[in-house]
Amino acid sequence: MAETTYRDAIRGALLEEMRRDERVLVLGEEVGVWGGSYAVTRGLHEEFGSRRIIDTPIAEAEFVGAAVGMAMGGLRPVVELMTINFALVAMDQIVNNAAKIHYMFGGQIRVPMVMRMAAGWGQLGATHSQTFEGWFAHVPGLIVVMPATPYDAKGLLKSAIRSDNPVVFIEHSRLYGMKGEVPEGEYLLPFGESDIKRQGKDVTIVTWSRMLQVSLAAAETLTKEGIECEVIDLRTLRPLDMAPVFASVEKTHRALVVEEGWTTAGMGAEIAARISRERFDSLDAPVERLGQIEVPVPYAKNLEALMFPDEARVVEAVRKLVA
Amino acid sequence: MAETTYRDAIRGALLEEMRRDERVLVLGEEVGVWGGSYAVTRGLHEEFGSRRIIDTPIAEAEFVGAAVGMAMGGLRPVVELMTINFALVAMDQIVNNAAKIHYMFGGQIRVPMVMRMAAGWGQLGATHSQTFEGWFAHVPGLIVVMPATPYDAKGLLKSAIRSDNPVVFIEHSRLYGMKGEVPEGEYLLPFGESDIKRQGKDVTIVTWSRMLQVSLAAAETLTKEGIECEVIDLRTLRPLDMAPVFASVEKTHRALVVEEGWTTAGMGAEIAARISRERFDSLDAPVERLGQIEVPVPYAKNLEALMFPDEARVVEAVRKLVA
Amino acid sequence: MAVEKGEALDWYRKMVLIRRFEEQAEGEYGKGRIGGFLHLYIGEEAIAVGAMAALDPDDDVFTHYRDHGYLLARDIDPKAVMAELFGKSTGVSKGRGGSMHMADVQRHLWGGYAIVGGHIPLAAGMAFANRYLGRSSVVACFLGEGGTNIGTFYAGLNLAAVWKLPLVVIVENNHYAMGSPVERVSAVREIYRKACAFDMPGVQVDGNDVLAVRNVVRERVAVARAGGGPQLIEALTYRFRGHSMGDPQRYRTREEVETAKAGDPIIRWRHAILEGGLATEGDLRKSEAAVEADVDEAIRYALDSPAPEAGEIDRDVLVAEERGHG
Amino acid sequence: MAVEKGEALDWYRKMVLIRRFEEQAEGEYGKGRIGGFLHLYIGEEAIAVGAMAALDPDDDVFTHYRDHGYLLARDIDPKAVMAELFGKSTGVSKGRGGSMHMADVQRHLWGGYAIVGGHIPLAAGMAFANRYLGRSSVVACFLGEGGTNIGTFYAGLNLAAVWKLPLVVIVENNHYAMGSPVERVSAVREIYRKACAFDMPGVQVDGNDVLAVRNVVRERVAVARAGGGPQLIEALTYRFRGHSMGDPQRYRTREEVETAKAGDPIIRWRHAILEGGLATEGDLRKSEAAVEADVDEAIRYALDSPAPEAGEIDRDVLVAEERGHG
Ligand SMILES: Cc1ncc(C[n+]2csc(CCOP(=O)(O)OP(=O)(O)O)c2C)c(N)n1
Ligand SMILES: Cc1ncc(C[n+]2csc(CCOP(=O)(O)OP(=O)(O)O)c2C)c(N)n1
Ligand SMILES: [Mg+2]
Ligand SMILES: [Mg+2]
Repeated sequence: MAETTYRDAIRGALLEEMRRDERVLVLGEEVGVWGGSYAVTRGLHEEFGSRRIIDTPIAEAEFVGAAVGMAMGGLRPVVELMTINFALVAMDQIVNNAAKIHYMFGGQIRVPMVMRMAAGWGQLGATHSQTFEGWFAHVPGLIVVMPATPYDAKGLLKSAIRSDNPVVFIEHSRLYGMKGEVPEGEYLLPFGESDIKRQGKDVTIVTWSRMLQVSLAAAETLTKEGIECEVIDLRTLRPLDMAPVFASVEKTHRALVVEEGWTTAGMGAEIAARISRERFDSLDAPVERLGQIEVPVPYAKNLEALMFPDEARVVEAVRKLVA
Repeated sequence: MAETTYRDAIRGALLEEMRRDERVLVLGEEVGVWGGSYAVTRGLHEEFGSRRIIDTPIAEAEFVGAAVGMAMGGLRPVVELMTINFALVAMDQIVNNAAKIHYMFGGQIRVPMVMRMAAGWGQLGATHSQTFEGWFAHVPGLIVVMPATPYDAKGLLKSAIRSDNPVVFIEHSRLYGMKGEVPEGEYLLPFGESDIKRQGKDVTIVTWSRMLQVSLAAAETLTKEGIECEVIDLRTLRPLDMAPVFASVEKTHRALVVEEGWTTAGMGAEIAARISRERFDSLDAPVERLGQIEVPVPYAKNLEALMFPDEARVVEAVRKLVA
Repeated sequence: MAVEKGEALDWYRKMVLIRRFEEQAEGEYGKGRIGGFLHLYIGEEAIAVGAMAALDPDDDVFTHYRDHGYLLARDIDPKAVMAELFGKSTGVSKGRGGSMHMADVQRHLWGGYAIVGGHIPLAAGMAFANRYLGRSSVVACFLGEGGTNIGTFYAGLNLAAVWKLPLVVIVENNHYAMGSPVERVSAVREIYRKACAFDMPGVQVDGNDVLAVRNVVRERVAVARAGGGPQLIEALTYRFRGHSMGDPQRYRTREEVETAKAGDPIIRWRHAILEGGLATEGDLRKSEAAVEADVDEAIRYALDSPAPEAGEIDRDVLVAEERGHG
Repeated sequence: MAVEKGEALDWYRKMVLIRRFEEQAEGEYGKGRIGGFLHLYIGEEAIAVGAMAALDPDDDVFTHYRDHGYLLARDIDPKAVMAELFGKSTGVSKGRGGSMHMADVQRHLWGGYAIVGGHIPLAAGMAFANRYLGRSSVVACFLGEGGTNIGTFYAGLNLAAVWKLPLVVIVENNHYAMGSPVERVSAVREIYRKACAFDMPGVQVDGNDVLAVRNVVRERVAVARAGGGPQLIEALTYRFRGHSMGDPQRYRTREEVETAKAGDPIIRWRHAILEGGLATEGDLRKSEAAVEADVDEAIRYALDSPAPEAGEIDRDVLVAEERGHG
């Protein structure tokens, strides 16, 4: 095991898969010479050249659509969309083409592609601080991955590249620098397997992406108060593996969903609704949700700091839940 | 009171508001000479001419964006997007411009506009049979209306046109021919007031748009079996008025959400999560959700017929819920 | 004429096949056997037939939702096309796609696409894949003139031009997008001129002259195949029927339609064949009768075919993941 | 030179103001007082200043995220602009927008927009509103050359052309979109030529010559105002700094940047003024000193201003609905 950053884990997956399979290529704005706006693809252009690391014009709808066509034609494109906000420009291509082509033409065509994009924030303002994982998870025909650790990011990205399905792979800009253990050898992680990142008996926290780290930190604090949180990382939002969550709630009888996005009709609503239904008799308290304040994200640092769940807010929510 | 179709009620609202306020104008593909692809704007071009009823190129992102600019400039555009599916092309304009401009520029600018679009289906295939109300309801800065009756459609559209906010107004292609009572005189309906469309004591059905009609029909059948459903029409999904729902559940102790879209991370998830949380102690059974099968909508009539909740499925779900 | 007898007759047969197929489809729609939107290709047959004649069998084709004609011109079995309209499991898309979403990958026909302009980037991507994988195939992408006003058309062409892709974009200018005449929605009336913004060759052709279409497409395909980058062709034609079923056609006069019918591509090609002595009246009659029988058979086949089984509904949403590697 | 002394000095002052403002903003960013993305306008000052000089005060302006220069050129108080960068309640957008989202509606500056190309349709809509309401204002819309490859640029121009709107689109061609040189991402290098697809006038101007910019914009604005429809201007310039903070600039050489700096628009205008005898060295020095003081004051003001109150966070998400009519 070696310590690697989330960024390098993702780059490692790209490197390995590109070396392994000539059909894998990377395209997006500034993925080449620049090395990716979050430096994820740094070095790839040197190794693979402009044939396989392709800088695109600023035209998200078109280069995502082109990747769909490449996939149909036998390639395995990995598209980088810089940030998830720009996916709005390409939404029709993602939903009406990438997600539907396999089904609506009767299974004749496969669309093996990965759409990488970063969620995140940091005084970027309302148009540049969003996250829409619930939107993607809503759409049959897509696989939606949202890893929270270097280990998961690498193993899941490799699976995404080898998948014959369109995969929306959502990274987080504030995780790129995070370090974690990543084994030397090759490994792949399956979709649809939630992961218990911390065992506990008092409360089940269900979360994904950066909020996992926030939740783990909160759990650490709470353990000093004698509250043991079980923290479950969904890792993939579609397919969604609720089995470990249900099992956990049978033990803890209490659940909190922590998400970074707006709560209304978001991914957390789905989780809360399912737990409430499937473990109706196990619950000692209503399932709680913690998410973003329902306003566009403001620029001012002090206001932005109020927007997202942080350790203190998770701690407070858990305390209330067990009270 | 006169019997009017849903289509004519909507046209009536447009007519009245256009006569009342010179700043109101209608734009979209084929809204003029053609009279709208669902014949909603028929006759308006004759009365108001090409200055106020404006046919656009097939360029959803651009004409929605232009409407945002018109609204900023002091007009009150009503954009018709034909079907909600095409809104995917304009998603960036809706989310990053229409919804955010008022907030992110510090309240200096208002964006009083209405985006009309039809949900619906009828052997149109996967790209033309979707509904994304949950996506819009997820976004702060938007108002989301989804009327189920001619009366509500007219009153809410008039409010939408007079609102100083961007309103996503989702109609349903299979309701256009439906008749209902609409008063002669002018009236407006407020946003954020759910409406109890049928009183009952045994089960609360929460629904909106065309599924209201399906649910009411089911309730009619169930009454013969001695099961009395209270049917609540949300009418606006953002702002969302849950008070009547909560009050109802206190009485019935059981709730079913009926929606036309895919359930995962859809609007129904939000409703189910809220009821489960807010009426945790009142519920005698888990909140159930009924929605679309989670596949792209197939063309074949027999398959399509399996896709959406219908009267029989609602009846069955209620029976199970009270069993 | 630079066309052989066999070819000439084949084109004639295909154009008549499309015409007859569409007329019958209209009738079946009236009987409720076909549902949804149904966009007929009547009046525009020379474009699909001429263009397909210019393509190699493994060149790739993308089209919009007005797509039956392309499949038939591509020698895809009319039975499977009709069965798709009937929503049957024997349809080209197994009944899941319907009129607007038909594909036959065996014949390199990658689908009808129903979101205007949305398929142009796909076609560019396929062209990219062809070159990347060393295939010499060119991609032909069809759309209507109304579709040239949406962003994906322009930005897609730019992408294709920057990457110098082997792509031929063919715009069927039938003068209307639903009820919108070209000049109401496009700043330039001559669609081929839009190529100028991308330093791309742009040419116009009489889309009702099947030979002219074949020749122009052949020329452009050759340039694209030789590495000359994307090409834009505008084929002028006219839609004789409404946009889809139930179009009241308030946007044009009956006279205008009748005048346009004088340029019927089938009648024109019939004359050309007879004048050129490429076939006799008898040959043409025989061809027409054969087509008639083929379409009747297609309808019978579609009628007799089974609907998809209910259990099919959730097939092919995703390709099963190989879990072995976990 | 067709320019008065007062004007000449005013332009000089504004260019120096922008330069100094940006340099100081960069410094403040380094100190952590400004956050997020910060796109500096250094090297491109002549475009904003020349263009604003050609517009009437109630002409409307839309810009992209590299927007500080436009606000300053439009005589918007540097204090309020700096306060916005500091995220203070006294900022032009009350601290909610930041560097990329600045507006001052009083001055008809409708905002910086951070989604590339997304504001072009907005500008078209505003132009429509102006004409509809009988206002003679023209709309000026600025974007970068990289932004001319996205769909909203082309389809937005088409819409504006079809509707013959009083819109002047000004493309700042600073040769790079982040690290992408024009020729890698655009099929045509000369952006003004893209106008041909819309039968729209397209002209190129030396964007480092403030007077030339003023003249060309003035001419195009006059045509647009007179009903001549939308106009496209390409202004050639060069970005002296990185795209945003922390750009390693691997995509260009130091020599290239140094060469470009020889064409510094401020130095050029300084020379022109002195050569033309429009002002003395002393006048210019005085102006520079005044600017220096103004920017210092702006920073002090921004520092001293209060951050938005926490309670402000959910203000202005929606305009309160009048419920009386219910
Ligand atoms: C993005 C999008 N907007 C609107 C529509 C609805 N629509 C379907 S066909 C059509 C007209 C297209 O006209 P044209 O491109 O000229 O093709 P034609 O139908 O004439 O063959 C429209 C507006 C759509 N399918 N997709
Ligand atoms: C739709 C979209 N895609 C990507 C980005 C990220 N991005 C911000 S600025 C930029 C480059 C723009 O270059 P150009 O238009 O030339 O303007 P310049 O920065 O040179 O002034 C990119 C790719 C964005 N903001 N919006
Ligand atoms: Mg057409
Ligand atoms: Mg640039």
